[in-house]
Amino acid sequence: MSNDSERPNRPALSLHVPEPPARPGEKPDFSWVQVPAAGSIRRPDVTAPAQETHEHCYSLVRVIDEAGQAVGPWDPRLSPDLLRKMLRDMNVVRQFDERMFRAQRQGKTSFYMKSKGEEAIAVAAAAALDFDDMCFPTYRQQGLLVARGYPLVEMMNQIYSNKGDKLQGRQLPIMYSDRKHGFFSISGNLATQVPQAVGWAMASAIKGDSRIAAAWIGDGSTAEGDFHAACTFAGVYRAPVILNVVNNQWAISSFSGIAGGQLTTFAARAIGYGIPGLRVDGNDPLAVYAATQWAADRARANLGPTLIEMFTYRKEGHSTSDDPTGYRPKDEPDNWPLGDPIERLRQHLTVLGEWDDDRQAALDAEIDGEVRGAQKEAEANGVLRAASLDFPQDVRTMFEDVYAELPWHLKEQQAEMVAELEAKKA
Amino acid sequence: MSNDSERPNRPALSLHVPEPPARPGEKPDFSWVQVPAAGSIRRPDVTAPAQETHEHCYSLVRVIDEAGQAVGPWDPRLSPDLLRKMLRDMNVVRQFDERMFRAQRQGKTSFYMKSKGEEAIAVAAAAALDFDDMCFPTYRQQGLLVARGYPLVEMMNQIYSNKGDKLQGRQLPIMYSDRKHGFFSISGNLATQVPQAVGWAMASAIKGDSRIAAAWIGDGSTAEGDFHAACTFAGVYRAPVILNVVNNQWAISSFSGIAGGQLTTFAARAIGYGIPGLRVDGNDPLAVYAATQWAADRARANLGPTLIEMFTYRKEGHSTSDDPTGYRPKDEPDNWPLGDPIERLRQHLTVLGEWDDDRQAALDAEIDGEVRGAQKEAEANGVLRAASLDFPQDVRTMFEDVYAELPWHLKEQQAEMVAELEAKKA
Amino acid sequence: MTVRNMIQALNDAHHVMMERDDNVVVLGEDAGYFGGVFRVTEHLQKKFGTSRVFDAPISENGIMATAIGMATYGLRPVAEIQFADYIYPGFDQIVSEAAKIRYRTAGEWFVPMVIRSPYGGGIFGGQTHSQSPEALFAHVAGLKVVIPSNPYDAKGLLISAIEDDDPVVFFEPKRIYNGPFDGFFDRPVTPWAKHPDAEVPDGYYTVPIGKARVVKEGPELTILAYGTMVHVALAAAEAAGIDAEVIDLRTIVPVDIETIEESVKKTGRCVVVHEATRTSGFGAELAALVQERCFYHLEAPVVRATGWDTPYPHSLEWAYFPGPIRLGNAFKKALED
Amino acid sequence: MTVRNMIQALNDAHHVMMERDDNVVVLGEDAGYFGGVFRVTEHLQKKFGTSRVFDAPISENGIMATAIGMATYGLRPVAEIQFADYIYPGFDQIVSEAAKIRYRTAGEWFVPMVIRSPYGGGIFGGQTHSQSPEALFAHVAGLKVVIPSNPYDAKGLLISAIEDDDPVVFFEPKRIYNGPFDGFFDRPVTPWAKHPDAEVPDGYYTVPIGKARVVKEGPELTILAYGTMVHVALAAAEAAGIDAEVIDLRTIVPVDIETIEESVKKTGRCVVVHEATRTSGFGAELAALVQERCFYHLEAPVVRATGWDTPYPHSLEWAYFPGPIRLGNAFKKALED
Ligand SMILES: Cc1ncc(C[n+]2csc(CCOP(=O)(O)OP(=O)(O)O)c2C)c(N)n1
Ligand SMILES: Cc1ncc(C[n+]2csc(CCOP(=O)(O)OP(=O)(O)O)c2C)c(N)n1
Ligand SMILES: [Mg+2]
Ligand SMILES: [Mg+2]
Repeated sequence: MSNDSERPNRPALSLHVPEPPARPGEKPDFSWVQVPAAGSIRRPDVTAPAQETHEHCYSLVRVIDEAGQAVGPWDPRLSPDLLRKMLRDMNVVRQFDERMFRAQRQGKTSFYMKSKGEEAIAVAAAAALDFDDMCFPTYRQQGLLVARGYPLVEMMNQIYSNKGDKLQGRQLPIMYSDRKHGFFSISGNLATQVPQAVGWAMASAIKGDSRIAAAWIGDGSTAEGDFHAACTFAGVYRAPVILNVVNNQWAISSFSGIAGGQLTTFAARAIGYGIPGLRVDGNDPLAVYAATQWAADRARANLGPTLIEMFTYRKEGHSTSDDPTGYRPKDEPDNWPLGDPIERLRQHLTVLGEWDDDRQAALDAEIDGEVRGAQKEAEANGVLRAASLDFPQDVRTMFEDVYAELPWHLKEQQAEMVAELEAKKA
Repeated sequence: MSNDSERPNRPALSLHVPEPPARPGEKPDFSWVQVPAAGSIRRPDVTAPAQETHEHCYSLVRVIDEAGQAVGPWDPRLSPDLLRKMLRDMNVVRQFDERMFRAQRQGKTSFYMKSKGEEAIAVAAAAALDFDDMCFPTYRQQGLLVARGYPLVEMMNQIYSNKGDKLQGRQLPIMYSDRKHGFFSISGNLATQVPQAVGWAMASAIKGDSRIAAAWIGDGSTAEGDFHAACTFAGVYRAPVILNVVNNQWAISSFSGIAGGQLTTFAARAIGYGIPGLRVDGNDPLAVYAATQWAADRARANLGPTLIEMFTYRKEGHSTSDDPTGYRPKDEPDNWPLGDPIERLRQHLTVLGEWDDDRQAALDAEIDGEVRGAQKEAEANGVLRAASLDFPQDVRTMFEDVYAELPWHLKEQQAEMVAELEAKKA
Repeated sequence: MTVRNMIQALNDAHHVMMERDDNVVVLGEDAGYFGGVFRVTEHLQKKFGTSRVFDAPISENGIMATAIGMATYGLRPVAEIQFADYIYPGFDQIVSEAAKIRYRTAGEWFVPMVIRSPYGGGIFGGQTHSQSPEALFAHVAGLKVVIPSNPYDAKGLLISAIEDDDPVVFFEPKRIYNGPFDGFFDRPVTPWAKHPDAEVPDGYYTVPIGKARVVKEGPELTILAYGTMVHVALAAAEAAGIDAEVIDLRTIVPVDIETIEESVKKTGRCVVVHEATRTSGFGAELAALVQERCFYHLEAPVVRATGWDTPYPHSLEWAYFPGPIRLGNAFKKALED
Repeated sequence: MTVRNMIQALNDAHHVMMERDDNVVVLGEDAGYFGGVFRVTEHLQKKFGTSRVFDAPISENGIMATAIGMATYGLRPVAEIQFADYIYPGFDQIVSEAAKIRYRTAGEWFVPMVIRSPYGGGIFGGQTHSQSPEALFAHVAGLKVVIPSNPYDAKGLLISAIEDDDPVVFFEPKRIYNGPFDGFFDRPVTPWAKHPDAEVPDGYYTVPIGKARVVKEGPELTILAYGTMVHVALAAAEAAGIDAEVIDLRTIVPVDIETIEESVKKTGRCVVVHEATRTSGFGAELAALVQERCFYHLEAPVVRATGWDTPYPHSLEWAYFPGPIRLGNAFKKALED
């Protein structure tokens, strides 16, 4: 090693470290975001080869135009009822997030993560998938559970790790799991779920089943090796799976450029693997629906995986542990050029004559009641108490489910623990 | 889970497992290989953006045409002396491989790996790189060492793990390492060297050095997460590194389709990362040279990484432990449509009037003498003896270099071992 | 009953289980068409088809992850890692996922998968074809770790592992695939054919996970071993003229503490043997357990005879390997005082 | 001399070393502009520039691999893994590469890198923000493993680690970043300001790797601990009214065997404490070593007080955590007979 070697004819190198367009104190800058007109990109046949989606990897599938009209070949032509359900689900998610965020601030639990601005990505996908298609989510797709009708009170029980928590208080808040609702256990370890989804989809194919899988991963997490494994295996075995990259521009304090987002789109990763890719306006619920449906149709027809970049923006801090004003302009969220998914669907329904302010107000109130009611019910099961021996779960449960059956050493430890607790309480 | 769920309207899925075009007993089939005419693809300026190489990811950079002429914009216009050096180096590698393979068969060592048919990939790259550019090879780039003038006897000492082995007999044969010749220690763990090369290149940039790095990886190994990390980090930090994917069609018994090679080219991975990519006829030494030079020029100009797929064919078994007739047609190697790199360079030099059969015969004899001489010299240092306590190395060396200094427990173990050996010999 | 070496016995276990249970699938690098570099999965693809037996990309991470996904679906994947030395790229999926999914979902999902991998040294494989990383998995709650030492056990334990509803790391001592190597590298190895444990029943049978086997009874000293080292221990004890009790653990998690305790309480002396590096190896756990539970019966410290705390060197293979002399020294130490 | 908490002390170590040595560079997820989620690398980027302190993609594998590449070039990278629970994707590069490059090149290349990572529980982080995986690294020859328990040591040990020519895994017990938590979760934690070890010298100094510290002398019992558990051990011994000798190991590989032996030979009794799961944890190695070397001085078995063999549960955090009662029971056991 040396930089003093004799190389007079060679210029000095330097390291490039990507920087976001604006830091705190600077003016938000989204001039780099190209927004193609809604309806402007064609919709290939689902049987089309991967190459026919190359242009889709650099554009944006958009359906709802500035005037609130659904336009172009990707318009999924949904019934007003379904649109209203989606609007409702997104509103539930947003109110739920607000309340649980506040509950954490009130010391009722240890942690919370919102999905504000990204509600369409889960809710519209759930609408486009079959109920028994299997979802492998990250921590920002709580909308899947809401849309599939999982009880809010169950979600809250989990968040509070209380005695109603079906996960026995074992998981960090928001790491839901529910088999019946096709919602795979969220892992704290980023990206691990994506190749698992591929494996699940392969299993479905092996068994001649008809169910497909869908996975979600954040922009930042695409850098993990798991993402590469997922794309490789999904392509090679033509797994019936939808791989969603939720590009919300940030990974905690790192902007998407640290994951390679300044070099090309995340959808373009698909080109590298020879699988179809779509880049979608993630704040346009109809576009999300349409892209998911297209990918699902491909998967169901045994045509293999699709990679979808959901282009969106994380409106709030990463989690309750994070203050985003430390690394991005305070008003950056307000400047996101693709609007808010709830507002956009609301506008669309309004333009269709299927919605109005009164109905929205009524909905808001109804949801408020529901969420409050659920919270009350959940809190009756207890909230997290960080400095107490009055555990919500029997300590014996701590040793269960490590294995199907308790081996001797866990039995011994269980007995020790029971004794310890008795001593502690004494 | 179930395939008996009620989904009458959904067709049954099935798993796709890629199959090579021909298996043992079948006729070799390379009809899928598209061979564009030599000289047919343009050479972008090194400052061109990555997109300008998209077409290069699906074509093949080729320079030497069927008649042996160097044609087109990628012709590196090398001097006859350099061409002859490359021809010589490739011939040395081939003869060296033959001899060492035989030595393994004679029980003189435990293992060997040939690079037959792939000699140009290392030799021409070495010619195009500066001597002090740093190489992170796999086990099939022994040509780098040969081309950079590393003594054959040193290589053989390593292969024999004998008392002349500078690696103290610690490594499996062919896992060379030589810092002076810019040849990084080969790892048994596939793909690990590629992101390391990126890190080395980043360090060079951090220090304002001018040396660049080059890495090689097999087609099969691109599936490892390390490859993804390498491409991601190289792109993000614009690391001055060349990432070579040596697509020799096989990974032990698995054809390149198991790594995704039927979906698209390996060069196209570059598109997914937004970095320039080239697909190169790896059996055309001038094409390898030209592509390496282009990528090196980019790296030196602080323009970042290039991914190059070297399209070639593994003519022999994976290693001395492998018999390829178990999984591919016996005569597949003879049907490879892109010829043999040594023959092609020889033809080119002959067409130029710079080579003839007599010179080749003389060269062959000269190399034969050299390789034999080196072998004799190396064997004077001993060969691997698998069932002997008469170790080539002092057993005390076994405990050295685990750390810079021996901690107490290794000192104790060292003493124990010395005593053990004395007991054994007694 | 057929005489089988370990490879044949393991192959047979696959055949038996794939026939019995449609949900058993096999994947791994070179494991499909070719049947694996050690041929443990030979003929399976031909018999059961490519959608149940297939080659995988060279991504141990992807192999583990997709197998986990398959297992959560309801399959019972048997995934081969070509050499244990190459299991690390898949480590996160094993440790963070396979081992924890049952726990974190309170049993809603579980991962009935087997991770098979040839392991251990003795074949001049150098530092990346010789490792014994069992301790790394033993430390991870949620995994079971099984290591057979002979064809009979190999088949019976693999069948148990496939039927087990938890993830099982199944290490196959490659040095004894073809014969019970006893550490005397300078003598010819007897093939399995001459060994009673190569009498392998045809069809289905199990050897339970978590049960050790007393291979040889003896009053003087308890030797705890597994895999290749069982044979080395037997031979070394014989060579040293010690009437030892040799216990083949077969499973290291959960370890068969009863058999261990009973033996050590009888002999009062214990040597723990493994090929892996010593520091924080599984021998440490065994020594800790034995002294915790049999302290007042112990007449000497528990002694460890293991590989050294270095990578596995190529030319010095037989200096690294804990052979009869190292074991003999350990026996002597344990019998002192 | 300035009063510093552990975060400040660690941050200071970076400042000192980056000023002294141009080759020290820092990378990690959120470690650049933001200064790390625990702010250990705060202000460094501003001071030393983006090419010496930078954010990394979310790829622990890539972080390890590129840091290794940098180290072989001649830099001294300090790479942050955001939580120890996320180190596994980088496990292969650490175990197969960082740990072995010096050995396999016979010293031609070496890897002077530091892998820093917040570790351990006590912050209601659930199973993926609470783990203590030190034993997994202790088993890998070629790695050093360091775990500080206070600001003074944190700075001095980190400086030693950066200067060390071998790869050092440096685990920072996050529970004591802000104060010496003693396991009494129901009492307020005193901040570091009130603790003598928070008096941290300005500028350069080192605490040597491989040297333990006798935190408290005592004749009755030797307690071996590191990280958070040092404080818990002290408090638990006090609560139990035992005049114990408490040893803060500070480094677990290479462990300071002399200090351990000397103490146990004096007290004749030993309790080993860690937060990690018990089976095959580093406590097993300590118990094995102690009984091997001090057998004839031991009056009772070496007792382990550890986390349970389960993942770290969220709501039952204080039932998992080896707190004063568990330790007290262990002390009692070790003092029996
Ligand atoms: C393997 C792993 N590494 C690091 C972390 C810590 N971490 C949690 S969330 C996060 C950022 C993820 O960003 P992104 O993937 O973009 O998802 P988003 O939060 O934006 O939805 C990080 C680094 C983790 N949980 N797992
Ligand atoms: C991490 C890891 N996994 C598996 C192996 C076993 N292995 C050695 S070479 C090889 C095939 C590599 O194929 P490819 O990358 O195409 O390189 P080639 O041998 O064709 O040059 C395999 C699977 C290994 N050495 N390392
Ligand atoms: Mg994000
Ligand atoms: Mg290959």
